[in-house]
Amino acid sequence: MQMDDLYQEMIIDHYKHPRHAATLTDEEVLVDEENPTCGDRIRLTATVAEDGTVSDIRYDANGCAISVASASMMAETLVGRPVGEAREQIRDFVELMRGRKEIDPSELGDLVALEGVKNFPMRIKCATMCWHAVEHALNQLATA
Amino acid sequence: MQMDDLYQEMIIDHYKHPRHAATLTDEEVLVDEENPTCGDRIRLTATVAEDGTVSDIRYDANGCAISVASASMMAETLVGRPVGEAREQIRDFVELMRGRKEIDPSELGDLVALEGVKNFPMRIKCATMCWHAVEHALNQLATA
Amino acid sequence: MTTSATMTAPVADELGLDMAALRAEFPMLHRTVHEGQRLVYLDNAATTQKPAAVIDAVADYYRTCNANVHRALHQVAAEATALYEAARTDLAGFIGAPETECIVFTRGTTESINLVAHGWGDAILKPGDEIVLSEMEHHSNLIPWQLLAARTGAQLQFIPVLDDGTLDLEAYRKLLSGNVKLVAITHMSNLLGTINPVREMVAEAHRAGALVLVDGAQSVPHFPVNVTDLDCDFLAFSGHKMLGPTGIGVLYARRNLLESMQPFLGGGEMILKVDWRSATWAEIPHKFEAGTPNMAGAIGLGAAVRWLRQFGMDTLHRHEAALTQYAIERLEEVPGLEIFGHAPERGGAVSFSLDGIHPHDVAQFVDQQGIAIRAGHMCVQPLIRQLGHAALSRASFYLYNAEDDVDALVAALHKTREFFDHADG
Amino acid sequence: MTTSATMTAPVADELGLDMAALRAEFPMLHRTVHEGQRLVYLDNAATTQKPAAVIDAVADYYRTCNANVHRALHQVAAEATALYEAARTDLAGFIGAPETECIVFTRGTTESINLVAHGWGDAILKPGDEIVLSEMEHHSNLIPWQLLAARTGAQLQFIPVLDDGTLDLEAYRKLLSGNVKLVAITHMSNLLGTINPVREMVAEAHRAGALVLVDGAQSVPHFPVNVTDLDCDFLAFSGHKMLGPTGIGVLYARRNLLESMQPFLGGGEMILKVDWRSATWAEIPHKFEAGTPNMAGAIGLGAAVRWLRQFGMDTLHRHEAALTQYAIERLEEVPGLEIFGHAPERGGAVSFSLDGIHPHDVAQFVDQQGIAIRAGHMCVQPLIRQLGHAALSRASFYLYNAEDDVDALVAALHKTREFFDHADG
Ligand SMILES: Cc1ncc(COP(=O)(O)O)c(C=O)c1O
Ligand SMILES: Cc1ncc(COP(=O)(O)O)c(C=O)c1O
Repeated sequence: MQMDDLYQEMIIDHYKHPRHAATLTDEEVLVDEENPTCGDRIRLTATVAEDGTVSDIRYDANGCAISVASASMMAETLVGRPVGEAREQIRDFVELMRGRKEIDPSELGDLVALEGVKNFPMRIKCATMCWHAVEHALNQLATA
Repeated sequence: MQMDDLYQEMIIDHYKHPRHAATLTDEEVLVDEENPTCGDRIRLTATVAEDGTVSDIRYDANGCAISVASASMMAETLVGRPVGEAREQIRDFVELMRGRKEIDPSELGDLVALEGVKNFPMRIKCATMCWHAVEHALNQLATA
Repeated sequence: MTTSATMTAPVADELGLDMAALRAEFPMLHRTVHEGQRLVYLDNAATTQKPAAVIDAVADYYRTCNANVHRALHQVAAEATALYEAARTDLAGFIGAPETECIVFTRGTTESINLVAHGWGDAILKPGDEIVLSEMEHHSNLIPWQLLAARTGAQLQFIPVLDDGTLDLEAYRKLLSGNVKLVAITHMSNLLGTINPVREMVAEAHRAGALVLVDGAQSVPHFPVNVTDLDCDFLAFSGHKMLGPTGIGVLYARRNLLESMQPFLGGGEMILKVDWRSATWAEIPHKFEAGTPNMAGAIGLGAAVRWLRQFGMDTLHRHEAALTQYAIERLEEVPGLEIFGHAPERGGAVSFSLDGIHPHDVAQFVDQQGIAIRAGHMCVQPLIRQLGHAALSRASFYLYNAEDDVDALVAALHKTREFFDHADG
Repeated sequence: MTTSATMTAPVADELGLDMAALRAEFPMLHRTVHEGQRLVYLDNAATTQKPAAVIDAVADYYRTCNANVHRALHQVAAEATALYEAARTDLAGFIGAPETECIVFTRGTTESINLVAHGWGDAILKPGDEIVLSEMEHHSNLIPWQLLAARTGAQLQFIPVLDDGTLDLEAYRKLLSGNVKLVAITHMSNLLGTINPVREMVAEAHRAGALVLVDGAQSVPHFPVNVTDLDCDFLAFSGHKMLGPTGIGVLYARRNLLESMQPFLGGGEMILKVDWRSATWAEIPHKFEAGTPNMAGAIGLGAAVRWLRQFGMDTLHRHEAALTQYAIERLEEVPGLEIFGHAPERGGAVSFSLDGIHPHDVAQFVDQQGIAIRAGHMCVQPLIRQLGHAALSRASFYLYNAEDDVDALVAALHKTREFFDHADG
């Protein structure tokens, strides 16, 4: 089995113990995104502190191992960062998945475990959906 | 050139000197049939005498050598015959063209020249159109 | 690779099918995936593989008599036309159509159904008229009617699916007491495998004055289907699901319906006489085949049908039924595996969930072991949601599958189970 | 057979085309007709022959990675999807489309145009709106608009054809002062050979607030066509007329149009979310590709486009232009032969009449000498009638034709002339 490429230990760990996962009330939910094609769904909320850092991300994710693990790593990566940096990180990750950008593995942290996804075109959406969701949430907070 | 099969002398003769051809007034015309796909057109009139024989067929045919020759031979074959026999002849000829019937060449008379048409599927309609037209004319006369 | 086929194929043996010889005719079954593993192809409900006879029929057409049909009288065009029309005759024979002219070539089931929705539905349906579908319809037999309903004001009604995966026929009878103009029903569910009692349903619909369209996408490829026996008004199916080329399918309809229906696509060869602002239509079936048709596709499908006939559709059905039975028994050994669809009459499409593992992860894992199965909503989103899921996994069989394929799948599913149960970060 | 090609091909030589080598790649050009005669194929406007590269691309797809695209995540499906989408990219590049998503795969030009008539026209047109066509439109760019006009109450207006076979552009400008919503115009006439000044016509239509659909069935295969340069809103063309497989074609449209248009066919894979009575649509281009597409067709068309690129469309155009010039000169030697279409800008479709001999007899006679030409109304009935005929004969060229083909045709026409002049009963 060559699945290690895709289902690295790190991914399974995040899938089984998703960080920042939560049960959200309807009022809390900022974005609710779904990929009906595969049934992945994420409901997400985020807060930006006075100083412009992402102070909180919580989500309720339903989907395959890749999508849940990606949400978990996403939250871990972005919480605590200045919004501008978070946005950059989102863009970089999406470009990485699309194979349009190389990133030094040392800069990726845990995210390095998701790099293999880019070799499975049908799964790229699984990994990127939560990143798009959080971007939409940040957009909403910015215009609110 | 293996065209003799299709364009026999007899056919060219009828094509160049179509028997029973005429210029018809609009009032005379009993049937006006057209195959817009190839531009063949026939305007035709027929008369059945008191004794039930086909006493006259005249037509104005516009089309390829096969279609004009076929009209000429058709008129020559049918004029003078009892209607029932004429109908039978029409049916036989159409079946012959479709390859669904064998007819003893000696019974065909001049029509034998058209037998080769059945080997050219795209041309069968050229040969049969005027026969359908005269059949429709006979139908009209019967119900009139 | 193919030798493994001979190891476990008792059903095939009984039916006199030589699996090794049969598989040898399918080039795709000789390719390997993921570093030399035999391809175990179990996604046949999506599309089937092609025997060399079909691949060659297509290539030979291009090599020896490619020309535009019906339009020219030169020699090659005459040959191409003869082959194209012979394919139509083959297809008519295959489904027991009373007349060759009742066979319209389309791109596939989807276009066939859309053709009926436009050519028949737009002219006939009025606000308040009803179309009866079932809850197990593929999107291709659902969306065209939603769009038609939006255009005409007609209403859609749905026959419920019972717990065992069969249709609620009582409810169907009640629905028929409404103002029903059309029943559009799948012959076999691509999700649940259920084979619906279409013959009886047609009779009841006719008594209620409704026409019946049968979605034969999963039936015509897998068991004997005879339109004269079913007495259905329309039958739609796809070539690519029955060993044929892609881009070709069939709409069968009764002669009087085809004659009274409006054309769907306008263009070359569907006309009789054209003026600047009006036109009249060619005879059926040409009225419905606007533009240059998929000649190679039709000819390839004719070859597929002739190839299938050497076995007989009944043999194919018995082989698949036995294999499906075997598959269900073996799959139920896998811990946490649930099968959806337990109709007494069912075909070889087996959908399942694996407790706690997303179908995409399941499919990906077994793929890595050389096994191609499907995961997703299988184009029946509303039913899958109703079953409490967003996606399922599905294995589906064809003539060239045997017990060894099922064994491989079951072994791979066990491994998947273990990986997700034991792996932990 | 092919050696004769090297005898008279000065134009090809000049362009650096090795006709013998080129023809060697086309299996059909090696078959014989009517007892061993070389096939002289001059019916390319109807459909072209296929190089081995295209035939093999289709067969290889079936042999090595046949699977349903987009639907499954197993290895073979991933490969099939990658090839299918790569073909889309090839096609986008070929016509200079700004984005790959603007390429919709259809069965051919006819379906592409019908798609626009339904997906765009039904939603937009109101009674009194006008659609401007020309008098040289193929039925496929005429009937869909007649049907749309009947559905919506829109009016059709026609740009007249002048004596030399060009469009009356003054009349066009006047028509544009009306309430015109769409101009649907052929890039090159399949009857007269005329190449229309589409770029200028698009600019004028846009100034008048109308969109423009270009029927590229006879242009995209024969000379460089760039949608960005033309600035057209829609472009339709067929694969089978440009070395590609049957059953595949393209609709190009601007992104904003595709996004705002209604779907045409409903079914699998064109949806995002489906409920029992409503649905939302997938992203473009998938919104317009309902059901299983013609995968092998698209992949084969991609191969055709790559094959054409090795010569360059400009070379192809120059070769055909020179050959057409030669053909016209030689044909005019035949007594009683009249050519229709004398536009200064014209492509390689040459229609003619032979005084006193019906076109069907002409085509049949030359066919018997191994030469495939077309006879009939060429799907432009109203124009042919206006020219005072019911049918004409037509020779049409492609890259693999050369002077020897024209010489053969001219010799055969002389023989035909003699036969009908001298034969007498
Ligand atoms: C100018 C023109 N438009 C449209 C078509 C229709 O193309 P198709 O039959 O491939 O749909 C043709 C060819 O037949 C054509 O020559
Ligand atoms: C039951 C059923 N109906 C319709 C279809 C649609 O067939 P196609 O995609 O070939 O048009 C399918 C297959 O996808 C099917 O399984």
